[in-house]
Amino acid sequence: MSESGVVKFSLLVTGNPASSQNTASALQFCEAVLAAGHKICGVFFYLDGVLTANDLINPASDEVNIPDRWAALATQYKFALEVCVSASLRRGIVNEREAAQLGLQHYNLKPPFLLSGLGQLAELSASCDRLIQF
Amino acid sequence: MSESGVVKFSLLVTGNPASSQNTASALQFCEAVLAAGHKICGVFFYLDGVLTANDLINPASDEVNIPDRWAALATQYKFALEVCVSASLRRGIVNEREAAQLGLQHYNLKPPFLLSGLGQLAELSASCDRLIQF
Amino acid sequence: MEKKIGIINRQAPHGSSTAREALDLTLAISAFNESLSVFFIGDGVYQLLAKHQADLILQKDFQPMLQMLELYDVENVYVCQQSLVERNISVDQLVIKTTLLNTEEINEHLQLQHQLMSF
Amino acid sequence: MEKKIGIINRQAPHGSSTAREALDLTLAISAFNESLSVFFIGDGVYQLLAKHQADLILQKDFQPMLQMLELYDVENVYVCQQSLVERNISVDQLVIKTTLLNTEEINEHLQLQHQLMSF
Amino acid sequence: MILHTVSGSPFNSFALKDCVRQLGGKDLLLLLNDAVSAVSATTDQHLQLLQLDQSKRLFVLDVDLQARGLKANMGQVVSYAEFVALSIRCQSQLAW
Amino acid sequence: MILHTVSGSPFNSFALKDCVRQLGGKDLLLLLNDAVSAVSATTDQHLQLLQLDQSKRLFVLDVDLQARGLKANMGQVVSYAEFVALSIRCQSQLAW
Repeated sequence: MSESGVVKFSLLVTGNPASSQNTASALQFCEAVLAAGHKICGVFFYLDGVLTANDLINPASDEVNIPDRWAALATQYKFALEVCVSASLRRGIVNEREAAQLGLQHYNLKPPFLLSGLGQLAELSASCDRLIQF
Repeated sequence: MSESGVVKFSLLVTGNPASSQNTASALQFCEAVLAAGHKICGVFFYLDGVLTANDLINPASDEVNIPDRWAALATQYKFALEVCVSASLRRGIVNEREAAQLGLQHYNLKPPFLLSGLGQLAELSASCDRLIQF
Repeated sequence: MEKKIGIINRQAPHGSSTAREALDLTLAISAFNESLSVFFIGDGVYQLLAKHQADLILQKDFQPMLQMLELYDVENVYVCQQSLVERNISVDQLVIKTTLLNTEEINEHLQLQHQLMSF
Repeated sequence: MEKKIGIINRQAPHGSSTAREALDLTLAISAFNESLSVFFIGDGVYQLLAKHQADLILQKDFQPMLQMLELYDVENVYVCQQSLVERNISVDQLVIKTTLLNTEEINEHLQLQHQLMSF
Repeated sequence: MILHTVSGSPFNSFALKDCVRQLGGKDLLLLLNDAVSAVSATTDQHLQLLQLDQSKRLFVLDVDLQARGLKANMGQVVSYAEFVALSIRCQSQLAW
Repeated sequence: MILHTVSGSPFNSFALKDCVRQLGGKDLLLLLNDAVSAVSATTDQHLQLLQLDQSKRLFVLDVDLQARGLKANMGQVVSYAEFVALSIRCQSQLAW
């Protein structure tokens, strides 16, 4: 940890945002990290966590839009939302480039989420002081 | 049940096809129903089961494509794959019409899956001899 | 004759969306079928415990919608007594009027249903 | 100094994709980190039980990929002895060479890790 | 008569425990998916499962055992075709 | 020192049981999401939780209790801010 007392966190998120509280918990933890003056290196979405990056999610108006909240927080605090590409393809989350390669007409990756390899998780793990999993 | 001995089944499927065996089990049950000469009235997808209708799903080549298998079976045996619309919107599954209404550029409902209301489940429940849930 | 349908709620609220979406389903089906019975067993009884504040954890507070069961004429609402006791919950902490049944009585009611849906 | 990472596998294979995707992750991370320890505890030990035929249930048979752990120089593979006993599994039924540890020894190894990932 | 189906592992979820507690005197129990391990190991529900087996009311899905390399120490091992037949024999099904 | 986090209901999943069995002598336990019910009822892990509480190693997330209308009979009720502090105090975290 740095001498300034600022702790660098990376998060690993594995829950389905529509059917599990897990992803919302990770978001609330992230907000608390930032409110305490610490730093988020990045968030890696794996397993059903990658479903958070689906841009076509439209919850009812009286429900919290968890992907929107992630996108806003990451933009404000300038950290990356990394989404495992192989877990994503399996679950129907593709960006424009993947769609073109697969011959798909449509794509649905929500900005600023990024499709990444698992090497990116290794990097987030290496660069942080604390890795927290939800 | 009919005098011919043919039994009419409706299925309720609630599992995520990418992360749970549930949807595959339902498919194998369906195949066994049809192999035995019985009838499928229709399959209703609810909760994470609606994710089966995501047309952008691209499993690796050595994995079974469960949505493709459902689509083929339903086409061959002429039964409906009904997908609950409110569960779908929450999970980012939309058809062309919903996309237009929501101002979305992209849509991802896989044919021949259909977005339906829960009334359709009530109808499938009323018209079958056996409702089986996975 | 209309089929008797039993809907069984077994999951705690908020940790997963199952409880909330099962209630949506129950209310929707009630418009088509007047022979519904709704059961709360196991962790499902937590759905009925008063004073939820689900907005604190970014989840939808669907507890007020439980009142709709009565409005929609869903009268057969059964709660497992043993599940309440195990969870240290008393009947007066529940948000809706229900019928308390023991495990055996619940089984008898389940046997009467033509179809069951479980969440 | 490279961080020591512990990956804990707790889930039975095939009923959920967790086991398979955790193995993908382990193999991928091993290319970047040479201080991995992999633990199989609870239902996770079922992943190592020989003779899977996952194709019968339309799932991917990832068991052959377990051999890659050795190939990728992941040498610290630990299995919970108590979990094996509870599940009526003997060591010679496992598909890869592992180190058997009791609960306390597993805890000691977990304490040595700088980071843990649990699946 | 109800066909109860349990799919979660008995070492990971309370589905089997809750199901066995709620099972009626004539109901059938079918184990599938991860739940099939309940007949290859000794679970907390071992005695109840033995009793069910003795009254020929315990069933286990064959492919789910084979997929996991497991052997059944009790219960009747059935195929999907027999699962369909069981679901016709019972009035309703309850998925745990 | 490990911060163990459990999120599944103690009446629905074996996460709490498995975690408590694996917990080291100085490790901390934080209950969140559906797992918070473990401190409002008497679970199979009641005695171990009491011991953890006595050594000030049992924590429960406040908003998860409030969201469910539950009250804690043991454990220190903490906020997300305190959860962050706990995760800094411990070397690593293990999610069950």
